[in-house]
Amino acid sequence: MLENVIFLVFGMISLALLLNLWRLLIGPSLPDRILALDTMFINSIALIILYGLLMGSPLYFEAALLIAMLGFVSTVAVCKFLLRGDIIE
Amino acid sequence: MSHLIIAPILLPIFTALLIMLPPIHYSPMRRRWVSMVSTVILLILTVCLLLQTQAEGVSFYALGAWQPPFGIILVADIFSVSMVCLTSMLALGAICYGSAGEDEKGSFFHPLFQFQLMGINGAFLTGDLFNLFVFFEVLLIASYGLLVHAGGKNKTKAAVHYVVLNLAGSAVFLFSLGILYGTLGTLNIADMAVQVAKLPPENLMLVKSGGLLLLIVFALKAAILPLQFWLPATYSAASPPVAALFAVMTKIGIYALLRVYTTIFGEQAGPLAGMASDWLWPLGLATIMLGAIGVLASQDFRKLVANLVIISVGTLVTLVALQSSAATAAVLFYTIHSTLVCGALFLLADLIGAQRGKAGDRLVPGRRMAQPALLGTMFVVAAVAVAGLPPMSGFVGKLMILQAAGSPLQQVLLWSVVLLSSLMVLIGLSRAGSILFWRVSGNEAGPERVLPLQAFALGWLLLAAPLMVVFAGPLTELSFAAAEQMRDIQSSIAIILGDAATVGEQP
Amino acid sequence: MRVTPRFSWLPTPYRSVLLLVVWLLLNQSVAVVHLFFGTILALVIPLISARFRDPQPLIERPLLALRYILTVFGDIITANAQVAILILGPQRRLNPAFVRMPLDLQHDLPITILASTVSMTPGTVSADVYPCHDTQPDAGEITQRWLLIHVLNLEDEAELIATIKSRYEAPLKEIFQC
Amino acid sequence: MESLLAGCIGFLTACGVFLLLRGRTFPVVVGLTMLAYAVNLFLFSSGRLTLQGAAVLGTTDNYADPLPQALVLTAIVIGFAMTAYLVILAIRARADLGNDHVDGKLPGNENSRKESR
Amino acid sequence: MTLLWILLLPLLGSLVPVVTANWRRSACAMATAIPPAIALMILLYHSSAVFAGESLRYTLAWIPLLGLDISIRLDGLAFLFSLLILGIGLLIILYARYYLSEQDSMPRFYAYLMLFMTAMMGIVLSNNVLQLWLFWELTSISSFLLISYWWHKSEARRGARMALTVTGAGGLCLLAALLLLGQITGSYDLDVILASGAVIQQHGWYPLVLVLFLLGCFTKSAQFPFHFWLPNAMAAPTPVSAYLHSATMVKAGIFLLARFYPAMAGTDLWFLLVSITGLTTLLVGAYLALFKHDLKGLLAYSTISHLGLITLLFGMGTDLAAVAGVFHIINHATFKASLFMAAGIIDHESGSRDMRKLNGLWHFMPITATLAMVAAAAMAGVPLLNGFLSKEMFFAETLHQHLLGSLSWIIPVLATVAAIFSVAYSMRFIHDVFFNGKPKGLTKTPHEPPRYMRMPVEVLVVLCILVGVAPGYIVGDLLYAASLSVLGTAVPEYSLAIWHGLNLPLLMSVVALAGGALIYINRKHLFDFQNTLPGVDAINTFEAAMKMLAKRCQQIYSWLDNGSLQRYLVFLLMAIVVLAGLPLLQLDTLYGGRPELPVDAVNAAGAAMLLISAFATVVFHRQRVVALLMISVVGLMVSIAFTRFSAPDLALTQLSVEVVTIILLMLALFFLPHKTPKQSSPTRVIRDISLASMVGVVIGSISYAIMTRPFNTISDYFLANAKTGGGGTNVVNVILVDFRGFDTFGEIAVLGIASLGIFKLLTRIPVFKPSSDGEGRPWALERHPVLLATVSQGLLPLALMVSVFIFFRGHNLPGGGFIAGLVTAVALILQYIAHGVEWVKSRMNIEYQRVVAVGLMVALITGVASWLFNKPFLTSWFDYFDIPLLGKIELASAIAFDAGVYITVVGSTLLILASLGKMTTSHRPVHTETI
Amino acid sequence: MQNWMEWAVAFFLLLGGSFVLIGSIGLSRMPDFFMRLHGPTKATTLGMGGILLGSIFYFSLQQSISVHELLITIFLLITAPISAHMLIKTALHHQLKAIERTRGERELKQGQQQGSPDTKTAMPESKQSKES
Ligand code: NA
Ligand code: NA
Repeated sequence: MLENVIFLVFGMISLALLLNLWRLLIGPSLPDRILALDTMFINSIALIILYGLLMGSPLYFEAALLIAMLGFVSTVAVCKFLLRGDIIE
Repeated sequence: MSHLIIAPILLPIFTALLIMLPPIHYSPMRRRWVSMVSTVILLILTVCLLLQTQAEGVSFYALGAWQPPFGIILVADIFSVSMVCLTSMLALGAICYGSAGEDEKGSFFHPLFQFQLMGINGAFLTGDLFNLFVFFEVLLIASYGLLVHAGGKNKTKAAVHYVVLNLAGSAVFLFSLGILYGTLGTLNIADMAVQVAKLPPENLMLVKSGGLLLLIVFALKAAILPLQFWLPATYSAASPPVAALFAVMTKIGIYALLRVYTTIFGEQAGPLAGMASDWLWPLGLATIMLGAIGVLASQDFRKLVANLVIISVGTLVTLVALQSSAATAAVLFYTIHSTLVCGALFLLADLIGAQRGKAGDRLVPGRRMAQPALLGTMFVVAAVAVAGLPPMSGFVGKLMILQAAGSPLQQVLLWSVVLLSSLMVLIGLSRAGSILFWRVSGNEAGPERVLPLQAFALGWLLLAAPLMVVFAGPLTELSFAAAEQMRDIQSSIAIILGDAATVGEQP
Repeated sequence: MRVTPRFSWLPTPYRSVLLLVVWLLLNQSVAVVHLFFGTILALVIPLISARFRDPQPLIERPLLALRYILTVFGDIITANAQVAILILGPQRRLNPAFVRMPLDLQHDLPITILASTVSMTPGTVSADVYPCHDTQPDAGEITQRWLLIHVLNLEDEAELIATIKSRYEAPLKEIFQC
Repeated sequence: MESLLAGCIGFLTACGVFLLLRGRTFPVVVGLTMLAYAVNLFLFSSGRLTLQGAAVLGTTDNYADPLPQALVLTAIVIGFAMTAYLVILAIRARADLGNDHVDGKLPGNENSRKESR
Repeated sequence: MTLLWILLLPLLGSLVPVVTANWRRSACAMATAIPPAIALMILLYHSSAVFAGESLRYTLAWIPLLGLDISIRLDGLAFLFSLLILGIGLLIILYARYYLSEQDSMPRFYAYLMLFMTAMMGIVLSNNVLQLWLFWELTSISSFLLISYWWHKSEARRGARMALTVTGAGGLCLLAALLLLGQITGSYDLDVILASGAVIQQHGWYPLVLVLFLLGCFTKSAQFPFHFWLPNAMAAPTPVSAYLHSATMVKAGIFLLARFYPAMAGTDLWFLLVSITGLTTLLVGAYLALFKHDLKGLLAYSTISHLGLITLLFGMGTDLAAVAGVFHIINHATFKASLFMAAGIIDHESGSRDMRKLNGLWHFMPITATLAMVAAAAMAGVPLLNGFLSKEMFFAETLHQHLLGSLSWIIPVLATVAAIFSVAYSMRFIHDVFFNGKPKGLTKTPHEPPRYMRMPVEVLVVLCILVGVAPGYIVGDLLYAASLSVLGTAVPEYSLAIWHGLNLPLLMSVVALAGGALIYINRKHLFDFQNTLPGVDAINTFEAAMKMLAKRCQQIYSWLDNGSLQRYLVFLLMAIVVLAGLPLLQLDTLYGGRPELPVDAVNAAGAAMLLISAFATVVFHRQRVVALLMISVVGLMVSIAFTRFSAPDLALTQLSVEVVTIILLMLALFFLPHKTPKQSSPTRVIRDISLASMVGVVIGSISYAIMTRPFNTISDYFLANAKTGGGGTNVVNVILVDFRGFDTFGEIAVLGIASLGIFKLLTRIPVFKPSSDGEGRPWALERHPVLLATVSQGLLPLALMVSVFIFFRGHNLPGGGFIAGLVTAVALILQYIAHGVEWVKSRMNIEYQRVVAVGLMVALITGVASWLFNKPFLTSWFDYFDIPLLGKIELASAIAFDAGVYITVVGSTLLILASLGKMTTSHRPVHTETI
Repeated sequence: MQNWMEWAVAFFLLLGGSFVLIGSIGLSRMPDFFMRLHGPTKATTLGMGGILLGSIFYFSLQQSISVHELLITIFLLITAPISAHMLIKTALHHQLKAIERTRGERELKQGQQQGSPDTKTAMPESKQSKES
């Protein structure tokens, strides 16, 4: 049963990712696209955690943690870029 | 155990780091002296290594004590060690020249220079194909840094081309490595030679495309037609000592070609044996001709010298394509000769340019030089050598090249191309020399003088031209010994992988 | 309100505890080795990173803080349920709005926590805190700061502001004693 | 799965190559980055594909080939260093040469026109 | 050994003037003359042996592998030429001492001259053809230096370049010929080659070898149609002309004809090529000489003509003709050298060489005039002078050949015609200069030269007379010995008598003298006729040809290389398609038999996202920010793919690198345009798309072919030994820090070097700060949003904790120094983003380049430490320790190495990003004393 | 016990998955940027929480206790509001239009006396009014 549930959730998250990508593609504005990318980052955490579940391996946890950390930094950097141009000033 | 083999890699990086750290990095003089002294030590060590290799034959150094084919190894044979030796000789000249003031025109000259040496020596010594990639990257990134040394629009412009092309080249290298690993399952060059011999027929063509991709990579590094276009702009834009050092960079591509296509795809490779020659032969000849055309077309002396480098590349590639001991020996001798002389020419171009004031090294009438006798003598020596005329080293090289041609068809093609290009070089150089030294407008010489260190550097490199003739006997013996050793794949494999490793059926 | 820590070798005690917890979580173990190294790291890292910390009000009421966290957690869950309904429901019924809320808090850390809390809780996202330091040359002089909030579905502005103030801002004032 | 991945690698390569052939430095950088992704996947795939086989001893009995992974790691780092250099070089070239064309000059008919910025 | 000294002494002699440069002129000249004088004495010491028909040999191994040894052979021919070279050379040294003015650098002249003498001696003494070629080319070079001695004169420069080009080209042909000869005969030894005449002439390559060989000879000896360089070489100082262009260098070609006579001569082809060339040259030279107003020009064409004569003699292929040729070599050298020197004296003492100005010099310099007249008479073939004797022999030989069959009579007729012109120009030389009225427009009053300047001429003229009067006594032995070595076998009967009775050759001489006089008297008509012919100015034609060559080369070059990177890349990519694609065509099927893994929906969705985002990156590439966001997705998906295919380390690294790259690109974009203008033409786009697709197809196909093939790899060894040999369970990490730690060492070096290079690039960069974004929107005023600033401060310790964790667990689980380093760096970069450079710098003032150096040093020292245990670089060490309470703890050298990696990564990343960020602040990199 | 845990895992995973999906649906179907922002910041965070809890239970069920997923949750809780904040600031700076009926937007544009920097640069006329 659990495997089926996992696959179902996989499907949900894949769908979510596709929706994010859709938003990323159509925009219309840059903040929209950044938001979409940020969401994709977070949703891929879910994806990786699920992979970990599927493989029964905790080896993928760091990847998820890193996405959480780095996704945030890149979102912030892009926003800063749009706000100030100069990210490091 | 002897760590001499790895010294040419570790000493430069140690020096580079030393120069970057206190207390050395505070004063320019300290940086210079550390760099120069280290290069002298490097030269001594490499000469020792050469003597050792000549005496004891092929040896290898297993990094981390992991035996081949599993770990990375460095391989010292006469050929590779000679190249390392050549590099340190060239480097000593370049670094002395740079220490006469050029080094202070930008940051990190000496560290980058030493890093570059590390990369070059690593590329020559490594016996592992992926490690070769790594060292290629080391020497490339250092060369990127050195290329823009002292700044200027031309440098930036040339650097963009150089960097982009080489990045694309690195990608191709990795594709190729993927293919070769994916089919041969190993990265050690000797082991690859063993695996190629046992290749199942359905993998042959895959390995072939992988092997030919390597050809592209090395052709780009070596500047073989049609991948040579980056060279003239890059070499002529670079700061003089950097350009001088770059004289050996193309030779790394040639060396890699030789190494890969005589070892991995050597005689034992069955259907794949000598697969690159069909491409290298015509391309090499065409490269020579294009270089010669470039020599005549050049409007400034550095461009001219850069095109001389292209000619030397074409010549070497043609020799690589010949795949014979005589040709391989000629490669070594001619490489040593052309590298040192072209390096000297780049330095000379700078000195000439400096004394000619505004005209610089452009081939137009210019100011009277302050030291025409000194520079003129050096020019004649270098020009005679590079044109392959006696009594300088070039003619011995030329004899070796011409004698290396095997079949009558090869003879006709190689000879006519080599001799014709020689003539064009002669015309180009006599034109350049007569304009630079004799077409004088105005009588006032400028205040620029050749500094002692610069004169030493140039003399050091140029001395090779006569000395290589005087000692041509032992040097040709060295070259032939290196060639025999390199082409004796069986023995090398036995030494590296143990006697158990056999290389398929012998032709 | 207190800004300077009690012990100079332990600039941020709660953070050190948090770091130790993080270390144990990372290692998924409470073995002596991990406790030992975790403690060392939890002591050393704050000392290293103390330079990268502007003076902030310190937590004076840890228990209250814990209660605050629990409250917020609960709110997050309800908030999500509400938002999910709003998202899935017909959009025509939504009444989005920008709301400006005057802040009683003056210091960066509490304001940050408040803004984050607002963002995490029912139908609101903190848009901006203004005026900012950059436009006010002397940050200490700021008397009144505002929080700009975007509300997904606003029913009553005054009630919203009152809720935020009582539910979140007041406890924060209490926790930090500012 | 192999065909899918091979297709992706091919497509990424094609996209990278197309961008590499653009005339401005920035798209070229993006193209090289894309090409690097393709290269990394390619090199990785030379060790064949393995599911549930992370090369950590004791976690499985069907390990993915660790060697290409190590190679790709090296390639990633080197690629990063190289890309970083190129990016900065692009800035330098723009500053030195006044435009961001890879040849340092705007092609023919654009010479007169000012670069839009 | 003494033979070697004959060669070495002139070489040493070329150093003497350099050493004695500061001595008085006479002393310098004297010192310079000493080595060749000694050489001459050594030579003469060997004369008895040589005249007895011996060939003296000396060999010194030099480059045995190339067949090039120092090998000397002194036989009659070599002796003859050595005598000329050294003897006339000594006279020239003396002459030049007076000829050169105070302004001319005499040491330089002497050095070049002695170098040239060495080269000539080398040619004539060689017993190894490669050695011969070596010296052959050296004559070209030294003559270039000598002709261009007065380099400030344009005609000197041009003349020198022309001579070098023509003789250089010939030299290359000669080289080819000699190498081929070596291959045919199996040796480069002259003895062997000369003894293999039959083999050579029967070999299929003989025609080719002969043509190449003759090209070498003819260019050097100024044979038609390569004669044009010689008159232009007259821009050289007259001693040079006298020495090189009459007595020695131009004779080198002739020497070669003589030297290889046994091996190459005797065939119809030889006759045809050599004699016809010689005959043509003889005629053309003689005819043109008459019309030259320049004294040296006249002599130059005369030389061409006489060289043609000698060539013709060797071409005829009879033994007697060869003897005559050898004899004429001697005679021509003596009278022509003296004539040139006389011309030099005239020029030197009257300031002109123009025969239209020079008239009636007899009154001013009677002695010189007498000498010149005697020499000119010898040149004209007047009896009792040496020229007469050899010319008689020449006429006789022209009558004795039947090679043109029934048309053989043409040769003596044309020879007579040439002789007529020879007489005519000789008369002109005498009459027009020394008589014919008074000088016109000379700048100074002519007078006799200094005593010793005239002496060389006197010596040579005396020789002319002596040989003419008593040939057998003076040159009999020499001629015999030389002829013997030319012919190789027996020398035919010949007579050196002055009087052979009334015969056809004598008649021809009489006709020549009479006809010459007639022509000279009626020269006005001939001059008028000649003036109607279009003049060909060789030097300008040559220069124009060279210019045209350069221009053509430039055209070809710029056609090939338009300086466009895109073109270079197209070549590169096409190479990929061709070289990697062609072998694939020979593959029956890509599929290699390994069963494929199943595709599930999630993978399909992932692949779709990868493809869509990659495509979107391309589509949006002109909106750079959007492209950046798109490629982030590509990177994310690639990381996820790595996760999916069991490579967690890769996923971690790819992710962290990608984020850093994105930040970097964002930083960069501030200084670059945000939009790319539309530029590519549709055809260009289509070309690029097709090229890109081809590359993609090739790469994709290969990838598929590889993935589906069964596989054996060395990786099993790593899996088996990671724990036992490397002390870690994360095999990838153990490979990185241990099995292939050297790669990692190189990799961090690359990173470190890159950061240095970047710092360098940013040094003194012209700063410009766009005041608005791409849409013209001004930047927001708030620099550091409060919320971000506050949170980022809190995240730093958290991130540090995580990076410590990742660092330590790397050896056994995914992670490691590199990723840990990037996490630390990103956390610090976040501080830069949230607070700015000023804020960070006031809290952490570290020079990152030093951090980089320290990191690399740590790695290096860790590696070198294994030397202490007599292990190779980077040999790892690990052990487990039981510590009370804490339990079993592993310590490994790999951790120290990884620490080096960590430090380097942090330092490099911060150096790169922070330097770039600092560009807009007052902390931007400027080059200072301390790097 | 096992069974109970499995149910819990399934529940949390499904809960999390649904919230993640809902958040993304919100992102794709909301009419303006400001409203799109709500989904991802909140729903996704909770969704992640759910999945991470599921993971915790799952691994605890498999081996020993596994709680490190909590870290990710903590991290997201800290960073998500900041990301949202930065995004909305950017949107305001870019003068993105909210849908017509958004209340307070007009006041937002008019009442800049307190001087939010982003809205201020967006409206030069308000700057003038401040100066006058
Ligand atoms: Na006259
Ligand atoms: Na900045």
